[in-house]
Amino acid sequence: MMHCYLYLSIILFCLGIVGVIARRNVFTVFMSVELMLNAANLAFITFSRVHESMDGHVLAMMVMAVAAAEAALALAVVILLHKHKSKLDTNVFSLLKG
Amino acid sequence: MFADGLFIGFAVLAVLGAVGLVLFRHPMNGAMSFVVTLISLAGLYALLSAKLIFALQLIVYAGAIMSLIVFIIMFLNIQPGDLPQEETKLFYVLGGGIVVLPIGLFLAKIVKSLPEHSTEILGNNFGGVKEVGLLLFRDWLIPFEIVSILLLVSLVGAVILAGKRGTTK
Amino acid sequence: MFEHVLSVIIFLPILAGLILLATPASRSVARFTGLAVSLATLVLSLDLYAGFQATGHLEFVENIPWIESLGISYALGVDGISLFILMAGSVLLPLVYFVFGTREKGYYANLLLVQGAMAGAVCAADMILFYIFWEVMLLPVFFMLGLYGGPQRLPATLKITLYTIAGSLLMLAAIVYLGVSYHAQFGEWSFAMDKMAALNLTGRVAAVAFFGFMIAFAIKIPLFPFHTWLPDAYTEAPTATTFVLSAIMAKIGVYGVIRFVVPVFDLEFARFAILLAYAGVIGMMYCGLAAIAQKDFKRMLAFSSASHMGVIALGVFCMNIQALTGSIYQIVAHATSTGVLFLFAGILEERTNTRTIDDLGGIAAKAPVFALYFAIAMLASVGLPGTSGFIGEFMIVLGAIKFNTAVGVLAGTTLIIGVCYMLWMFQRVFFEKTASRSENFKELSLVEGLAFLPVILLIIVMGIYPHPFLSKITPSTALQFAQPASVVAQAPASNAQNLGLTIEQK
Amino acid sequence: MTNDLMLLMPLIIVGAGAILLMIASTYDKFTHELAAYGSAGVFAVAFLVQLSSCIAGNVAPFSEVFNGILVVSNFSKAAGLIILACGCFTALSSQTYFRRNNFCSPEYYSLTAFAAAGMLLLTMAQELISVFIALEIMSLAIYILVGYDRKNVISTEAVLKYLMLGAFAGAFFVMGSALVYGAAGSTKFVKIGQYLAANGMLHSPVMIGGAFFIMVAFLFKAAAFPFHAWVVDVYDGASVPVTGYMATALKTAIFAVFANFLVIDGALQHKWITFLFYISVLTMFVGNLIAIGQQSLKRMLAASGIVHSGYLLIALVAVGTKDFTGSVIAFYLAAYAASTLGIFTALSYLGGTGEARKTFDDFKGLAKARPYSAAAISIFLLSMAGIPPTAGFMGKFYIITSAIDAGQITLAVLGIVSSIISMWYYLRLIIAMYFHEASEQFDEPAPSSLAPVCTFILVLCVFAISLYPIAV
Amino acid sequence: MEQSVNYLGLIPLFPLLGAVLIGLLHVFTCNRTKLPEKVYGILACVGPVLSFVMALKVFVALKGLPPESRFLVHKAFTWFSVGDLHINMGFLADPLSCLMLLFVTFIGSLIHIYSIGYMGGDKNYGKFFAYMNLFLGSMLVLVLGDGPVVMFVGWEGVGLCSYLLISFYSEDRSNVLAGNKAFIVNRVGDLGFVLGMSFLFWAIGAQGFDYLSLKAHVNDPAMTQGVLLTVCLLLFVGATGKSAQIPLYVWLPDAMAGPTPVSALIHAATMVTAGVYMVARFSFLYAEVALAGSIVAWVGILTALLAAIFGMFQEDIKKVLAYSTVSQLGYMFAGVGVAAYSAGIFHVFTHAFFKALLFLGAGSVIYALHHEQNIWKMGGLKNKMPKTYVTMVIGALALAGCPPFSGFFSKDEILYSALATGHFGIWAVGVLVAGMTAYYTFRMIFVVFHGEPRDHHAYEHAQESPAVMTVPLIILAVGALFAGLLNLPAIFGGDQIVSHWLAPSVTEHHPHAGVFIEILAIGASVVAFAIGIKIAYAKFGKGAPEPSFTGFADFAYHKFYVDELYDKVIVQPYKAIGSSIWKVIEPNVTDAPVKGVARLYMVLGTAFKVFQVGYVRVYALYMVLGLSLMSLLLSQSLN
Repeated sequence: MMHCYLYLSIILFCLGIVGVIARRNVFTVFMSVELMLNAANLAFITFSRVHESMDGHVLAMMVMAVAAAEAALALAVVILLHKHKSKLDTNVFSLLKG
Repeated sequence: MFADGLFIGFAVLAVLGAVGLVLFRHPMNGAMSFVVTLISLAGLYALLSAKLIFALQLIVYAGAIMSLIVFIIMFLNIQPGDLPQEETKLFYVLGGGIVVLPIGLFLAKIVKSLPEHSTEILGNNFGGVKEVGLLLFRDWLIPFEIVSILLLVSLVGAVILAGKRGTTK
Repeated sequence: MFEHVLSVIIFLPILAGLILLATPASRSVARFTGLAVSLATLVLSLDLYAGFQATGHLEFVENIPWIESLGISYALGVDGISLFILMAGSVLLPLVYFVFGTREKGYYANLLLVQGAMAGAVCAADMILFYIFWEVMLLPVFFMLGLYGGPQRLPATLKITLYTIAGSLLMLAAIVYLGVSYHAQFGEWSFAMDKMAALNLTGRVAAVAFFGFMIAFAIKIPLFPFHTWLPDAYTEAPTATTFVLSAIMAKIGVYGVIRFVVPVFDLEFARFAILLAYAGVIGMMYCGLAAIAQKDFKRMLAFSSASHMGVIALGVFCMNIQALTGSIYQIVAHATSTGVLFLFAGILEERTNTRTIDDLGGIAAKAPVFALYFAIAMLASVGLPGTSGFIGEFMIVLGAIKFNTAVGVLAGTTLIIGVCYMLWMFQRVFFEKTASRSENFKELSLVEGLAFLPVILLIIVMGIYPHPFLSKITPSTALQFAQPASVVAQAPASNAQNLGLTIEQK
Repeated sequence: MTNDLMLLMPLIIVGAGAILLMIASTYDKFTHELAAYGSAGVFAVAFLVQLSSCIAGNVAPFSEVFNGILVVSNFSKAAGLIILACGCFTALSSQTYFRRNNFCSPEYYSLTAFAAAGMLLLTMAQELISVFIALEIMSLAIYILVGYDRKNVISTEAVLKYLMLGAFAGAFFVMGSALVYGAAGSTKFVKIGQYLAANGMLHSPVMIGGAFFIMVAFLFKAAAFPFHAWVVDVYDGASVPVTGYMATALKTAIFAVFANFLVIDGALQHKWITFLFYISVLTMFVGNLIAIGQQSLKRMLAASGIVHSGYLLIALVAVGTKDFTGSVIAFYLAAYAASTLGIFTALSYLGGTGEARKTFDDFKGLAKARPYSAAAISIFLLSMAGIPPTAGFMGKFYIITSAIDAGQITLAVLGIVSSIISMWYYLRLIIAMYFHEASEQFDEPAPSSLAPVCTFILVLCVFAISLYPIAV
Repeated sequence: MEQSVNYLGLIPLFPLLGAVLIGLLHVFTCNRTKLPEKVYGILACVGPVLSFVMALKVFVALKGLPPESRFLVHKAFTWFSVGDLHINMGFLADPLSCLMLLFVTFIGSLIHIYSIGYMGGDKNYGKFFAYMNLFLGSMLVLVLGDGPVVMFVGWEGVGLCSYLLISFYSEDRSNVLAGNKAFIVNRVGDLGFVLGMSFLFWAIGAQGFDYLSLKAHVNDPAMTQGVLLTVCLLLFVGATGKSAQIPLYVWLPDAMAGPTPVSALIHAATMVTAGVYMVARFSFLYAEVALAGSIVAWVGILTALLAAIFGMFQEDIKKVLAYSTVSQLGYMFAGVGVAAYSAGIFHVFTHAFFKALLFLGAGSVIYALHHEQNIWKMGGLKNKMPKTYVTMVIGALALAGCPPFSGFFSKDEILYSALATGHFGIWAVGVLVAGMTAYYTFRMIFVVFHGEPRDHHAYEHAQESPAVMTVPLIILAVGALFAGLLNLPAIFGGDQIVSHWLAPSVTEHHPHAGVFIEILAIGASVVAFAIGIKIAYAKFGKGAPEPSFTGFADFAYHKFYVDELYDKVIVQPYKAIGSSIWKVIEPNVTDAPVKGVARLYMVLGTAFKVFQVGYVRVYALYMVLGLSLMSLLLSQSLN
């Protein structure tokens, strides 16, 4: 059964990666990253159950906290982006290149 | 068996939600779809005897973080024109899937190498608030403390980046 | 004679140069400082020379541990080989301050820096220290060339700098390889040059390290076909830089070969010596032939210098004492003759505002002393007996014949090739009818004439009575050929071989 | 416990300083100039405390603090010293920079201190989630600093790129931690080491995968190929002092933790040698190739930062897991930090309003107008290029020595080749400064004397560090 | 065996010091107030005269020794000493060098005195005497050197002086070019000398690299026939350069074209004989390998022939003499080549007198005609310049080999030796050349002095030269008349003083071929002389117009186009190679890799900017691609 949980985690993780590289919408990209973190959390909890140690739970909590902090910052950046260009397209922001 | 059934249900929902997140054009739809995933994950946590995390996932993630995201989406009052024109989205998603495939297979391979282990729900206080709390404040004090700094930083950051204050004094 | 005389010789100019750079000194102050410091260095060097015992080993040794964990130390010393290169620098460099009186502060400061660095490279007895000075001496050249060079200076600057640095970085890898091999074979870290001869190096990596050294030195010398930076750099550089490059810095390349390659890589060296000798000979002929096609006298002298460096390098590759001693003697002879020639070229350029041979003519009639000096330096450069150029060239050809008849015969053609372009140039610049450009050519001033006189005399004295000089060189060169044999006797072959292999397999 | 706290004193000072600054900045009278002095003071005090503990308190090399989550070693102390010095210099040069660029507020300095706290934690952390949190503290603070100029779309773009890719890489880190946790049952380095010693690396694919994903995050932050692409844009978009801070302190922290992670077990390191070999080679060469084509100074320096990461990766490949001292890495980081920070400090007062001087051409003829600044920049560039007698040379020398000593001769030679390639773009600036005629006068005075003084001190550091002997 | 004396070194030192002194005086005064010419003149003559006095002392000292041990040595100092190579700055006086010494210093002194008058009024008066003194000093080093290396010093020294003297009037490009040519061609020979020395050293030089040691070790096993032949031929290459033999003779006629008859004389009478001296010096080597000697002899006699052919068609009076010099040098080599070293040296000796006489006479003529050198512009001068005419006829007779003039004896000795040693071909050619010599010599005499004046304007102004110039002519004429008597062969009742004197120095075996052969040789020479002079008289005796050359004559007039050939085959290709190296090879081959790397570098640098597209998504894609690749590799390694 543990395998199934982990496979699910992997699938979600990979979907998150696909979201990051395939989409241009800033929100979607950030949420995809969150998805990846959640996938990792699922792995944490699964392993925690396997090892029957609650360290994994603590770790997952920490990850959630980091995710929250990151989300807060990410949203601030999104607002900033929107202020500049009123666009949510990552490709619009390509002044720095070459 | 019941647990297996629940697992299948949650798993399917989680994957569908994630697929929705990746595919929906409008972020609001994506966010809603993502909430489904998060809630399903919460269910899975419960199945894995992580009671506290189950609760936190619902409250913090599905509740707080997602409502923040949704709030911002609403706040920005996104018009369809603001969204990127992603006509070739599906192509990119498929391409992305192909690119990611080796990573997924690699992960699957290493997971397969692990011995199978049952995930019966543990009856004792595993994953309960008290047990986790004790662990958190005894063994994991330092990370817990430094997370507070992290949150402080993000607070400051959000204020500075999104705030309306004048640039200098 | 005091204890740290070498350190003083090295750091006095460097400090003076840095102080000049860091302070808003005027030109004349800078010139005076440069002159004073270089004369002081000259006095110290003469003192050093007088006190030199010619034991063949390093003398005036200083050794202060620096990075003890790696056996790196601030170690200095001179033997008969390095002494003469050091002396060449000390004797020749004061001339520049006499000749060029109106340059900018940075010109003199950089000159001082390069003088110190070159002395350091020659005196260093530790490979890392050597490398540091070796690299440092390039920097002033870079700045002088870039700041005060001719109109096409930028490409020339880049070319010489990148080319030389490329070579020296490869050498750094080789140096480190030697140090690590020493650690592997003898269980202790050391980068001391004299200990490296004990190394037993075999295998592919050793060959690569050998070429690491060789390429670095070949670029500096410059040995065919690594000479392509030379014409541009020598031509575009301000005279003092060309002078420094040709008279001393190129010699440090040869010195490096003698110091590192010959004793340490004796096997590899013996294996590739014929190849290198051909490189030297071909370079001599190639550059000598190219010289005849030059319209610019400075570039012609540049090719001439490269041509002679080919012969000097050849002397090192011939692996016998006559050729090696000849090389070292020729190093000094060539330093004096070519150095003076380049300085004269600078004077010509400065006073006629042209570098084109065809624009000039009849200078001998206008400035007989200048012409006389030039002629003496030129004759030394073509190796006329009675001048310093002959002794070294003769011994090199002699040794080359012993080493390989074909190489020797080809090396002998330097007698002809050298004289062709030199006479051709001399004819056009100094003889014939006075050209308009040289109509008002000013004779050397009294101060200049007196400043050059010692060097001109040295050229002749070194040709007529070389014995005192040679007697200081030969013990060291003899030791070069004695060393490999004694090492073979000392190191248990099998043991060393095993250790040598381990480092390769790692 | 007191001993533990003593060892953590610099961290505590910096953290507390950051919070105090943050609070103080709510007062209107607390100008950002004051904040600059304050934060510089905080860094200086922390630096001195760290220095005194380095000199005096030669504690056992692996003295554990807080349940094995934090460990103070000589290596972490050295890295901490570098970070604190970088922080101090950044604060001082920022003061000068913001005299001319008008978008500062006191929180800026608070955030540099927060970032430094995160970095210090990173050097000491010996537990994966703590590493992650420290990483995020550092990163979040830096994200904010990068995007500090909110009015500037470039700056916002930089923060978008950095944040997005940083979070992406962070996700990999978390996944990797989860896998390691799954294999070893713990995220503490000690436990992981014990697990590896007992089971061996090869028998635990999960461990391999976990370590792999963790390293991805490190390589990302260190800007190694193929995770390097962000670095040029982000450095370009950030303001000069922030770029300097990122290029030095952040890199120091990352390599400290990277080294700490790699030396958990010999087998762990050994497993990755081949990978790191190729990554470091590609990093060096790709970095060089990017740097060659750049016209903008900051972008060139960013690309050269990639190259230097490559050199540091060589050191990681060559590092010995037994009796790990990290001296080579620390030395190289110090040398690199001194020279890079030096350039950015100089740029902070030479760049002009709104960083008007960006490209190589903008600095033409600087040597005539500002001889000392030009000389300082040249020295820094030569140090970065690895020309003796600068610290950069000694750093490179130690790295090559350790690589050859470890039998990585090919890697050493490739490193050398790379530094040959890199010579051109360093010399290019020197050539522009010295050998070209000035197109402008550079006559505006330095806004304050702090940055010039820092530059001067850093020049001294460049030479002083080179003389400091270490053991390979 | 040998006796050490400490004054040998002084002999070359006097003129050398004189050269330095005069040179410095000249250099420091030439552009300011000039010193009076007398100062230079006196200073210049002191050195040669002192040397001559010392030479006499040497001669006396040698004379006082028993013939087998007539060696005086003087080791001044260790010159250089590395490994086995020990070279002393040492001097050796033996009968051979003593003979050379005497005539070099004697003629040298005479020339110096003559020059005081001849060079009067020249603005570079001091410079000239500095060169002359330097030349004499170098020549003396060459003669006195105790080993090949010291000889080489003088060898190159005279080469340098010849360069300086030829290009003395350096404002005229052709003079400088002639100087360059002389130096460079000599250098080609010197290469042979150096290589020869090197081979010699590695064979037997380790025990001492001076003549006496070398002679003692000439039979060492290391000295195989091959080495001997190599060494001899290489040294002979050196000799061909210095002594203007085929193929390196081309410089000498050009050198004569130079402006100073005095310097021309130096070349003709003294310097060019150095090659002969050198071969004689190394007679102990040539004696060991017959083939080398034959080659030397053949090269010599062919040169004699070639030069004689050229000489028959020249119109420049000095060129005629120049080719006659080359031709006579050919005789000398033929002599030393057939191992008749004393005969060769004796010819050197006599040749010095009559050639000096002819040159000075020609100089006198040229001087009188205001630097007209073309014989077809002269004519009928015998009435105007009787002293010059008489002395020149004496010289011409000596040159042509008319008995009993000096040239007859020495030349006959050579031809006789050739015949006696069985070199019939050489003898035959030699006789032919003797006839040709008579022809061209008297062609010159007749055209210049007989017949009607061709250029009346010049003729009107011509007058006999002053006494400072005619007196040396007379002295030399006496020498040309009687010098031959010094080595009068037995058949004429003499006892070959010179040959006996030289015997200890040279390794030769006197052939005794019998009286018949001797008479045959003498007879043939005389007949050849008679025929030659007869034809000359027939053609030019009563005046003749300037001929126009056709066919072979034209070919010979243009010296077989050898100069042009050399120019096409050697000089132009050399320059072409030089400029193609500089213009083609250097940029496109040698420097191409460097440029290529630089270009590749810049191209790559620009190309890599493309990857920095600026889209954050693409950067993420790079990461994922890298990760995928690594994942694939890791998956592989897991199995």
